[in-house]
Amino acid sequence: MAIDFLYPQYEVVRNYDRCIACRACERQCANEVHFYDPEFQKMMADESKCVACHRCVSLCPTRALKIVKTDHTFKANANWTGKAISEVYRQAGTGGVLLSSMGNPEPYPIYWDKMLINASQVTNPSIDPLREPMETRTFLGKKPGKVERDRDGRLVPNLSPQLELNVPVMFSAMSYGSISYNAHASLARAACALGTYYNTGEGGLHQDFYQYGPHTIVQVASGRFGVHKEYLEAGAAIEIKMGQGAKPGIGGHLPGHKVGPDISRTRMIPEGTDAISPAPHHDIYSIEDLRQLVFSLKEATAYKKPVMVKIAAVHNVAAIASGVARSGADIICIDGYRGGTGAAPTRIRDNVGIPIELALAAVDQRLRDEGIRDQVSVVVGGSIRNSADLLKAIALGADACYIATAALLALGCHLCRSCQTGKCNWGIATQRPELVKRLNPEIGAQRLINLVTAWDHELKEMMGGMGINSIEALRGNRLMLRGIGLTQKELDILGIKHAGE
Amino acid sequence: MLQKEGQIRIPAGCAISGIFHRDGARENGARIIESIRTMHDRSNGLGGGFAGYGIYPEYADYYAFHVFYDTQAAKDACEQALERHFDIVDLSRIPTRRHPRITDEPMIWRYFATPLQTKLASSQLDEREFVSRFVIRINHTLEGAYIFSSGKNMGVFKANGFPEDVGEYYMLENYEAYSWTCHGRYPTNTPGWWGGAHPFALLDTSVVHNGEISSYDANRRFIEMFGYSCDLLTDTEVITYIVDYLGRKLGLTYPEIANVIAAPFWSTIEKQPPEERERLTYLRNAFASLLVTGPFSILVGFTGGLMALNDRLKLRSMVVGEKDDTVYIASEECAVRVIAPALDRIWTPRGGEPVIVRLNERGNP
Amino acid sequence: MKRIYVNEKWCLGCHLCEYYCAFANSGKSSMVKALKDHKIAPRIRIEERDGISFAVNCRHCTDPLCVKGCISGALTIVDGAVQIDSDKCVGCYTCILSCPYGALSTSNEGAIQKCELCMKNAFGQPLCVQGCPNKAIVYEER
Amino acid sequence: MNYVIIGNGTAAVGTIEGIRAVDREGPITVISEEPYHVYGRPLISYLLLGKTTEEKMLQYRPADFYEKNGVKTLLGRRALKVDPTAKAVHLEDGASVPYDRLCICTGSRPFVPPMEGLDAVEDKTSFMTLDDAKHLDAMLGEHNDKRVLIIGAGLIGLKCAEGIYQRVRELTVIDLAPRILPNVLTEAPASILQKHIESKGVRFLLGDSVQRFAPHTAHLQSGGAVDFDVLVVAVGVRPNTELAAGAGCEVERGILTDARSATTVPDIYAAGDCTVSHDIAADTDRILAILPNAYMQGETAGRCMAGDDAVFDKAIPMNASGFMGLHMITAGSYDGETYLEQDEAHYKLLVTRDNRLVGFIMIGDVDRAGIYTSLIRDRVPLDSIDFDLIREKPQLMAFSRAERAKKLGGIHG
Repeated sequence: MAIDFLYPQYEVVRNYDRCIACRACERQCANEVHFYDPEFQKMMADESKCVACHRCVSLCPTRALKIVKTDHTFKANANWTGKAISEVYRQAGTGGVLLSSMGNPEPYPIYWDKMLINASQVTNPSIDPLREPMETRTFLGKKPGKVERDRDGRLVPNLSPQLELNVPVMFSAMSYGSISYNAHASLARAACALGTYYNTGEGGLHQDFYQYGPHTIVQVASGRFGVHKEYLEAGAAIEIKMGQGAKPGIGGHLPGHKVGPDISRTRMIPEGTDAISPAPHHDIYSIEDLRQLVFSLKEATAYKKPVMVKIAAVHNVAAIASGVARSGADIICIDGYRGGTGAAPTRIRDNVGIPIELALAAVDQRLRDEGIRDQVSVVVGGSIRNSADLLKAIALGADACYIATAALLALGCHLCRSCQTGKCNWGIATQRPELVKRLNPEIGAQRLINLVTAWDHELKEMMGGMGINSIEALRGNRLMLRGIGLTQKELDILGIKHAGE
Repeated sequence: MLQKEGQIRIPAGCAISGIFHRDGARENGARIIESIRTMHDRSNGLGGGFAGYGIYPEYADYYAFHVFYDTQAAKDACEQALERHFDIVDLSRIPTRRHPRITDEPMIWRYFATPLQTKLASSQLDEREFVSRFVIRINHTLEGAYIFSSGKNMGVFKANGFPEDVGEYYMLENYEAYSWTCHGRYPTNTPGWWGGAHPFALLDTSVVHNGEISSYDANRRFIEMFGYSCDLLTDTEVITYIVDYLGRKLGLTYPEIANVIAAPFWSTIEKQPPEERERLTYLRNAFASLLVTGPFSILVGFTGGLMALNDRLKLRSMVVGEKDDTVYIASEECAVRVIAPALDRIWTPRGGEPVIVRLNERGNP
Repeated sequence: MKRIYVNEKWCLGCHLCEYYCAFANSGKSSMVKALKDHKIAPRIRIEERDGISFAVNCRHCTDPLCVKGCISGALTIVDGAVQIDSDKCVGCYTCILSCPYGALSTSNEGAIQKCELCMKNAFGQPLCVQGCPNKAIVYEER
Repeated sequence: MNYVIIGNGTAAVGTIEGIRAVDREGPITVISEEPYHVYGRPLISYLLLGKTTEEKMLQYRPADFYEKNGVKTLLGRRALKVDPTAKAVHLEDGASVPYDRLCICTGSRPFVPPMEGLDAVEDKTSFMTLDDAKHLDAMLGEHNDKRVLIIGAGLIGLKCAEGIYQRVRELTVIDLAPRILPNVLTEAPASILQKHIESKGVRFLLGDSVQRFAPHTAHLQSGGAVDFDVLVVAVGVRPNTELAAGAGCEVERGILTDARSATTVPDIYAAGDCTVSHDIAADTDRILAILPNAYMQGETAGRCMAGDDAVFDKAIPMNASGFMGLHMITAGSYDGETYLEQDEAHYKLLVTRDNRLVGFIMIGDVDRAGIYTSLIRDRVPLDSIDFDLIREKPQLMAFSRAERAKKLGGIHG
């Protein structure tokens, strides 16, 4: 065997004073890190296999385990960092594209954390959400911009199809294939209970989940996997995926070993074959083609469902969004560069795209400048980490947010970013039955419900503090935000003042 | 240095009062001044104003522009613009009397005018849209000129000072109106600017407002899509534009406008009979961004009518009194009682529940 | 009555229930003290084979054969739960002979042992249920 | 409804609890010759062994058992006759107890065959009752110096042996049969058990019998002789059927009952060792003098007496016993195809017939034996489970997923 230049990234630290050798760690590690050595009568570990997913740590009944980053180091070099060097070694060893999962982890600015929220004092009362109604119900879809009346002068409900959300949070697209059956079941059940929506992603809709159709957004992406008439009709809305924040400009690839019987059936592809989503839609080479697809889908579903178009936040996102808004889409979804993925080339994930905060601010302002903000709803994702991010997004102009990474975290994901291996110890990003069963949707759904309910509570609390008792009065209300530590250019793009102004 | 209205958004507390004669009977400004004087403590001397409807019967078919000028140059420029677009049938300084507490006055002019037919035709606009665009453009672009009243047979009078002083300053005893509204202002940090005082008006819609709306920027950024420019950054201004947009441009009725800007809570909507539920849901959803939150009590004056409205939580006080055909509305009951001690009825409207009064058959033959 | 139910669909075969059981009934204050360097003799036991696994413990039958057949009166039903008085038990194993679930087992003390829903120990409610990471064991009314 | 029970053993307890499960009110009278609060008969060997005490034994049911169940006891009083026409039980002391429903739980008595010179033996006893145990205890004294001879290597004899083996100088068990536990075990497991018991110092004389007794010596058929200080006669038991027969109940070796524990005489039920049961494993009628059986028959009788519609139709022979640390569990019949696993300490025999498990013997490792018992009792078709797995060890894994969901998941239907 050739020399492996790499030292393991993590160390498994076991407190032998506490270890009772129950072997739960061993049984629960799909990476086969832990094993019992009968000779030493001790648990041992091969840390080179460890991905720091913390399954063992979480299950250890005596807290005997922790995973630490190795302090093994290269000679200090601000330019050739350990990471940079290791990546060269890995590529020199394999000759391959580096693959990663989940969102861009690099230390770029996080604008959410550079915006502060307002509160009422004296001139305007804050509102106590425990005493007064506090409304976060949201409708997504095109607004009519004019009224019509019947002969008796009564208003005619001339709204296009709308999505009604009890909370301004939806679960964004993750395909059955990239995540497990039980992860999908958890999302679907939670969406129903919360009165919001989850998104099939590009993997089609498993037969078992048609029952959740009224809370499902069905996605049509470049691979067109699992798309058929019943599928389109099953959902509450249809989303055309043009791009994804984690990997703008490229397609997707579900390796054949993940395409088991169920996935094969759901995606309508042969078992064991790679499912490759092309980088572009091969019937969309320009905006007028998108318009055709939007209306094709509307035709196919008798204009009963809103059509969403999801794009990645890239440099000229405002102009693209404007084009999308004029293409007949009812809802534009913008995915920031921190958005997650089941697998993406590392270089793309870490270097392509722009922050969602700036993209959102630019898109919202652009649509207003053009007077068409009301013709389309704006949903943003990638990455909304908490209710403050959510509130800031809405104040910047979003109608609602998409969450996916946060949802997976609620399901147990520890962001080890090894989805591409298919050995997710939490039963999320895997198709191996013995791992999939680790995610009991009863628990999963409840945790998602808890998370979103908690965010909704916090959102209401913060809204009440601002004296706002309905979410529509927060939307685009940028006066409620102030920047901190931002340049004038950044403030201008975000359309907010600096703290103290 | 302190920034003035329009450069910065200034929160304010206030007093409002209104008198409306359903039978069209007109009275001069004495009683409305008395009413607002009673609520002296709700103002702090940094703005007061009045709107009177039916005050210019002789020029009823003409737009009455009331304009503040900071400079002669601004006046010249504005008058040039007016002349280019309008046929001016009368122009004059608005009569005022010297008042010890009203100082730093700008030039205050009044023009009765009607759009030039050629200009109007070539603009392909409806007459009122033509006028409103003109007003917005002047206010937005012409430094030192500010058109603060632009309706027909109505006029706004406002200044920096306590409202009762402002009324005396403008000699309102000389004007007779079937509908008066007035406002005393309590801004928190302004040097006081005449244009920032209430009422705020566009065409014949005028708004006086007590409160501070928390939805301001959401409303502003939305309404500005439709040709409005919120130069003053005040709640009153944005509410005026919302009322103008929903009423004049989209054709919603005043009750419907109230259902948009003070939309009932979803929990209330859900309890309605199906048709009403659908109607309210529609209005709330279709015009979601025009929901106004935060405390307010407003009086919206318009030709032939007056609408009083509280925010849906009723975070500001407002009472309505009736005596025969006359309706009184004020922030405090004392401001009604002082001018109409014997009332047929007095009540407190609930949050979000509009009180709309109109001229009856006697007032509107 | 609340009982422990097992859903093998969610059993991961992690065996933690066995360890929590052994700890719960050890009388010790920490799991480490109770179980370090001990071979455990839990009252709930995992059966596993070919990727299938599930926990088995006393079903607390309404019509328990073990209680009926007990020669010493050591097994009784208390508030619906089958309990063992180890002081009375002589270790004849008639209950082992009788139980269709194989849910009673021998203990080091001579008496037999069985799940008593942690009613008699410091926890008061089944620790195996609390320790199950996947709700494969639940304690509920059905 | 007025209930009367004759007898105060496990069957009687079952009857009382059966009645009370249905009828909280009707008076119950228990008539028993033995003067004790109810106790578990099989405990007497454990009493001698020191694993229990008389006090604990008498807590087979709590002290307030009768009171709580509204039972009037006539203890130490003997029933002489049942008059089914007058519906009354006549006692030896002349009293008469009327009944609406009667349950006869008279159990059995030791069978002592006629043996020459037996009367001359002074220190002798049977091994059935608490009094027998106390008597034996008294005879053994406290000096571990007695030589004991037990006649009978059946369950009673061997449990007696276990009870006293640490307290004697010498212990001999003699049986006519060629192996120990002839009614319970086949030859091979009997020999494993025998070796174990012998290793504890017990001497067996099998295939032999006492020809005649001298006061301290048993002269054997084979010609030898055994000297002893104390003699225990544990040859067997005979059901007490006389009362039932006198009442007109049909009686063969024991009282005949149906699956509802009813005798052939209206309103008279019978349960326990005095009855004949239907052994479903061997599909024969026989006396199954075992405690769980007695309880279940009694409970069925009680429920039916109180008007419920209960049936007990799952009787099989079965035994769980330990002998000096070695455990044995057996059930059913040994007639059929056999599967055997055996090593030094363990022995496991499974017997199948017609797609059913009909019997088993486990010695040593008896873990989860009840799963096998349930296969016999429930007559589970073996092709509905994974027999290879169940043969390996008793486990629920052998059942279908759906069956497990019922067993463990509380999912019915």
